[in-house]
Amino acid sequence: MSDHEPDHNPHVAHHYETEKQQFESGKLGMWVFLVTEILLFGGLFCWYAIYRANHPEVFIYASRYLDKVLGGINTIILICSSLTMAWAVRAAQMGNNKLVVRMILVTLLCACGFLGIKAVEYNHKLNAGLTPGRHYAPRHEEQAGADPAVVDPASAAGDANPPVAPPDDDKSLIAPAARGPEGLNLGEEKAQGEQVPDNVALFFSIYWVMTGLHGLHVLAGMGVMIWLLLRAKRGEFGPHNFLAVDCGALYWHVVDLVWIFLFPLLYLID
Amino acid sequence: MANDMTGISMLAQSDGRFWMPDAASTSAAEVDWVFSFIFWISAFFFALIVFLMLFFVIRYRWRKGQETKAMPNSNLTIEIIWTAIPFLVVATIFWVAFRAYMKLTVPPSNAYEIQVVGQKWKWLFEYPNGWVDDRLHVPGDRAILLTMRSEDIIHSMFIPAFRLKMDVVPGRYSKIWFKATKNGTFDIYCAEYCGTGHSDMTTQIVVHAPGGYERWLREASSLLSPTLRIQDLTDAAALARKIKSGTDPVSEFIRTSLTDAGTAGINAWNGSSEPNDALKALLISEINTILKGASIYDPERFASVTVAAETAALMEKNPEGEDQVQLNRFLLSDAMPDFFTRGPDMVEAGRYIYERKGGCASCHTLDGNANVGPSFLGIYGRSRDLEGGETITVDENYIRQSIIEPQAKVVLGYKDRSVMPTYKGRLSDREIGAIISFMKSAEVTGNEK
Amino acid sequence: MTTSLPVEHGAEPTGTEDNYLTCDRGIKSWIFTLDHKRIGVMYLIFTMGSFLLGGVFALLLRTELLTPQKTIMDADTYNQMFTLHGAVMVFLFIIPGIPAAMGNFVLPIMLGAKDMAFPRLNLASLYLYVLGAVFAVLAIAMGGVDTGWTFYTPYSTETNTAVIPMTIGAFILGFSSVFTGINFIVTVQKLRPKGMTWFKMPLMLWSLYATAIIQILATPVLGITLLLLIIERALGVGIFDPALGGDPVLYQHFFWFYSHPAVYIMILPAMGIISEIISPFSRKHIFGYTFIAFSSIAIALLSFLVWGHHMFTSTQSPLASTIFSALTFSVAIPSAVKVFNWLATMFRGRLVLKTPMLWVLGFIFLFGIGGLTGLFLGALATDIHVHDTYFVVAHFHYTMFGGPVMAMMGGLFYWWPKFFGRMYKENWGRLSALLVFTGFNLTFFPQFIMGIRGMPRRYFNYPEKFEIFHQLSTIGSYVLAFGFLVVFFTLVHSLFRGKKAPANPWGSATLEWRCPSPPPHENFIEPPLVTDPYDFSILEYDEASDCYHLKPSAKLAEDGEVA
Amino acid sequence: MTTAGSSDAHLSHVHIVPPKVLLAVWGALLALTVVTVAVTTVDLGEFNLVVALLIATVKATLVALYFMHLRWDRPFNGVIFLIAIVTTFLFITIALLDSKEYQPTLDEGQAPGLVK
Repeated sequence: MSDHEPDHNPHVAHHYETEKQQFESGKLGMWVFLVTEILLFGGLFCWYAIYRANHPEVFIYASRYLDKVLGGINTIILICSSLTMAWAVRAAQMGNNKLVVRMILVTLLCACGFLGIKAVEYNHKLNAGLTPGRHYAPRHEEQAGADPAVVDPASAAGDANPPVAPPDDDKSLIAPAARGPEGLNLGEEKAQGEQVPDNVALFFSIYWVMTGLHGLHVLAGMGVMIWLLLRAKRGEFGPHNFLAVDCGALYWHVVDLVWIFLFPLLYLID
Repeated sequence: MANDMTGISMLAQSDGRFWMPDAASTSAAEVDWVFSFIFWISAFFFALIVFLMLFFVIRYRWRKGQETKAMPNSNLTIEIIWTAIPFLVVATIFWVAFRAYMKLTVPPSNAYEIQVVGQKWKWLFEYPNGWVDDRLHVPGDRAILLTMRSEDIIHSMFIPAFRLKMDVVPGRYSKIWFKATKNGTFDIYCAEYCGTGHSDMTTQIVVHAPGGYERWLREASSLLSPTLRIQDLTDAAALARKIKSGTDPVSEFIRTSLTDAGTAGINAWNGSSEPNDALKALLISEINTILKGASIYDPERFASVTVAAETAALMEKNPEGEDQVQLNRFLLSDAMPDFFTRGPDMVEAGRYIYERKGGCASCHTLDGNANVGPSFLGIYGRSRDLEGGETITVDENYIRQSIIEPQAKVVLGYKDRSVMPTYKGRLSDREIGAIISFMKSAEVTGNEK
Repeated sequence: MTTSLPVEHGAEPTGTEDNYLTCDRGIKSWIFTLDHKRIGVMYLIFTMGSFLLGGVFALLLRTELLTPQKTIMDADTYNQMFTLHGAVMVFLFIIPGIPAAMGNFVLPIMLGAKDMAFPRLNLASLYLYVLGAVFAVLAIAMGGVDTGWTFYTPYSTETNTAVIPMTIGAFILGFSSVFTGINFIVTVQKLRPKGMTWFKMPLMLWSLYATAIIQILATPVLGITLLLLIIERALGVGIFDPALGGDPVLYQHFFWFYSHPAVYIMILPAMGIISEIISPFSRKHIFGYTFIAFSSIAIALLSFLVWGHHMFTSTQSPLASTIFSALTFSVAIPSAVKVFNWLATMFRGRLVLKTPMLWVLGFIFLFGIGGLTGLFLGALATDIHVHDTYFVVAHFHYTMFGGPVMAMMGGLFYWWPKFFGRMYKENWGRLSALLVFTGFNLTFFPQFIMGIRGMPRRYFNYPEKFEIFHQLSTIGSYVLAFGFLVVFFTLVHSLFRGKKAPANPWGSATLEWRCPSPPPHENFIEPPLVTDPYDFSILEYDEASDCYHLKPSAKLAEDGEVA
Repeated sequence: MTTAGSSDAHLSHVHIVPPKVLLAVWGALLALTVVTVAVTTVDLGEFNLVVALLIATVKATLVALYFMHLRWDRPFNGVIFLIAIVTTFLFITIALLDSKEYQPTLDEGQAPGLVK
């Protein structure tokens, strides 16, 4: 689009004066964009903070249904991917496009591994009925048995006897006498005699939404990396032209940063 | 419109105030004071700004050949001054408003508590004795605490004359308090947008003169009560005579059941003059004591009395509580017809619940037009298709179930409309019975088109 | 740098070379343009289209309110109408209006840059704007939305209207706004040419920079809020649903954390425009430059601390309400400082009462009322009474209309010659400003009275005692609409019949007036000399071309300095 | 190697992180992850959360300083990053404060049948 003047540096767009100006603008722009990402997740962390402060028992009870080992492995995977991504930047700065390709490939592999493990976790949660909000219908204590008459036909199709949280259509049966803002979940005594706190579903809402949004960011990051990979294959990066790798890496590190907080906040509670 | 009204005076309110409406509570005076305080400060600054602006426009208007007069481009002193002055002004305003707010917010410990329920699109007020009404009645001589909750979404209780507003949020209680300073009727609005009927979610607050509130509450809450009220007496003299000198077993039973005060009162009466109010009240109280006691039925005692079918039917059910009282009243009425009415008018009571206490009218019309819920016109006894394919006849059982479990059997086509909350625990069996009576009445069943 | 055409500073461009409008032709050259000016013009067209749409909704609303009962529509339609009026005006018109439309056009030129830092991102923000608008239109087509523009839960999660498309639209528009903000920040930070120090920047740039800070920090929270609302509605996660242990008031915290600062996204650039116009039309240097500049930044930062003043009656805790009330008042101070400095700028000036200046005077009057009535709303005791009444409606129209719209119109008339190279009929412009001013006051002043007397907002049926005020207000809205019709005809007429505009018709000293009207593709034929943006002594009037030029002496001094 | 636009190889704005530093940070991050998990086996009551957050913050700082080059970058980029975090904190703190304050008013006896 721009007509370069004869002696204009080909790496510099027409409206920049110098390579440095262009590089720093790009970097600054990326950082400002990362600010918006942090605030986006900030809203979710606010959600988390408020409900954890108000219902700590829910978090203590429900977090044990998350698999610490899988979460830990994922943390390590992401840390490794951060390393390789930082290394890719180094390689790009030195113009070693082959190394860039290799490093990004490893990072991509890590991302795939992360999502693969996430998929295993999600699948387990789905099967166990540990789904968010009003879809919450845990199945791990099916034998506890609830009054079948309370179940409405729609949700009964999916799950025979949800013992903890009656589905929403039940509300009219119980409404005025129910348990208040904690909703209608009548923390029933479990067979083993352990008290299940009210509103366990809240934890899983938070879990799904936070990890879900994080997962979407991982996917987006993978898209960016594929684009970088193709460019590196063409040998495009060098000491004068590594801004794209640098910015891609910054984004990936933020994805890592979010997970660094998510892991202890969700998995390591009790 | 009165023809002598002109200009601004036409826009003023009936009491001559221009800005704030009628002030009828202790907090209104506080708020109005803060309002005027801010108003005059703002008016001053606004006048200053506009005056300067217009003055400059005229004084320094551009004319050919005139140059701008030299002047510095900034001046730290003046900047500090006009930063500091607004700071002081707003700090004062904050403080004044904060103090008034604290008085508004912290209720006195001895406040009289009334529960408020907001629901689409109706306010319901629950009085300490359990009576529920759609208008807020309060005694004028004491602090009132409203404890509010919502049945569905967020509403907001707004009483302009009291300068009060507080959201009513599902899942939590919100509270406001006030002490009225004027007797009369004032508007209540819903100030938080709540859908189709938002602007119809209005009612009134009635501030009673001393004693008036208690009287009103007694009257209102006896609407469905099977006990006897003064106005139920159709022939007080005949009743008194019967008790004083009747020879039938029922009269004798009553005479022997009288309290000492009752016996004394009856004996003091000359037996022929029209009973005065004191005697009437005494009679009512004595009879009510009997009504509230155990069943007065005894085959021997009622041997010569023709027991009505209605009475017999109720007796079959082995009634308890208020129905037991009602049974006693039926029995007494059978024994002494024409002296007092047989009980509250269930159709009228049903209408009251339909319009006010239950708030049915905001969703169910009587004119055949479907609103959020089906119209009640002609619905009783008709068969309706339900969501899910079933067909059902609208009978007493169905009506009762629909009130207690509204989602159990929804009429076809009403699934996606606004959802009716359950009335379980909010309406007594007797009240539901009244609604059914109302729906069975000629007015509501219509003349079968 | 290389030398380009040997044109004298300030010399009248020959008028033969291509400008940004003519350098490329065809629809594709617009759709794929990376030129900030073209993107600005397209934004201008779209935002004005949205303004028209929102205005039509407003007229329908006002007509409905002519009588206390049903007039022309039923309650549900009315509810959708005010929701759409609010959503369209806020998300599609005012928020992008000044920054994205005008800011896009003038920011790089005022700075002396060739373009925005990220032209592609700029274009992407326009695309997102259009996509967001498409979703909004989709929501209208799917039967509208009736939640109010605030989408308060739980109503928004249980109503049967098209909430999801509308919130997706607002979500996307948020991203559009973020992209604009990123561009503004980086452009101002990094693309300043030689000599353009922070304190030589025109005040418009300070306000746009402050605006961008808010866009960056607040908009993502709106994004996550709307996302959560969509998830809540679609999946029932329970975050805002009390029946599942959620908290509907939390939604309000989330929403106002964005939407209160958003108010300043609207007003800050407007204040920038006022500073830009008031100085040249007083023929005098702006007074208290640094205070105006820093008050913009102060407003931007303070705006994040006051969101809870929308929630005094929401069952927010009295403690939080008190803190928020105190902080709210702090925002009044920088705003007051600005107004005083503007007045001081006029003091002993030579006021030229041309159209842009009339809009500015209107702004000061209306924003004065808007700002001062804000005191009643920030104060705890009085807010309880007037919250959610017509008083609030009148207040925010005085600030949101009396502020940004008046300023935007002022800016439009001020920069119109620069945008399109044509002069409009001065008297028509003045008439339009007068009509809009009169109509606006007639529309909204009665609403203060109603509101104080207790008329709640968003009421379809209203008590008869308010009828006279509603009728006055409705009549006012028709006058207002007529005023805008005059604006429209004045400007469109100028495009076809207007006199050709000189480079600097008003005698302003900011850089955008040094390049030809309309500017060429890369804004400047050669790098402009950066001077004090409000020093008019370096200009001289040339009667022959009806244009202001740099004085040769100024030129020489600067040349000497540069050399 | 690809062509570089300019023959001048020295670019002031480029800082290449040495491999040793990268590996050291990586090692520290892994070690801290192990510590985080290990700490949960010790019951510190309320402090478990504090410790977990502290370790996470240290990890995040390491990533930001070294992997994200903030240590060598323009300070302004770090400042905006901090502003983002401060704003997030502000938001969470005030919202939390309010939520804690109104907790006691939450409705224990009645749950409205909020039915979709």
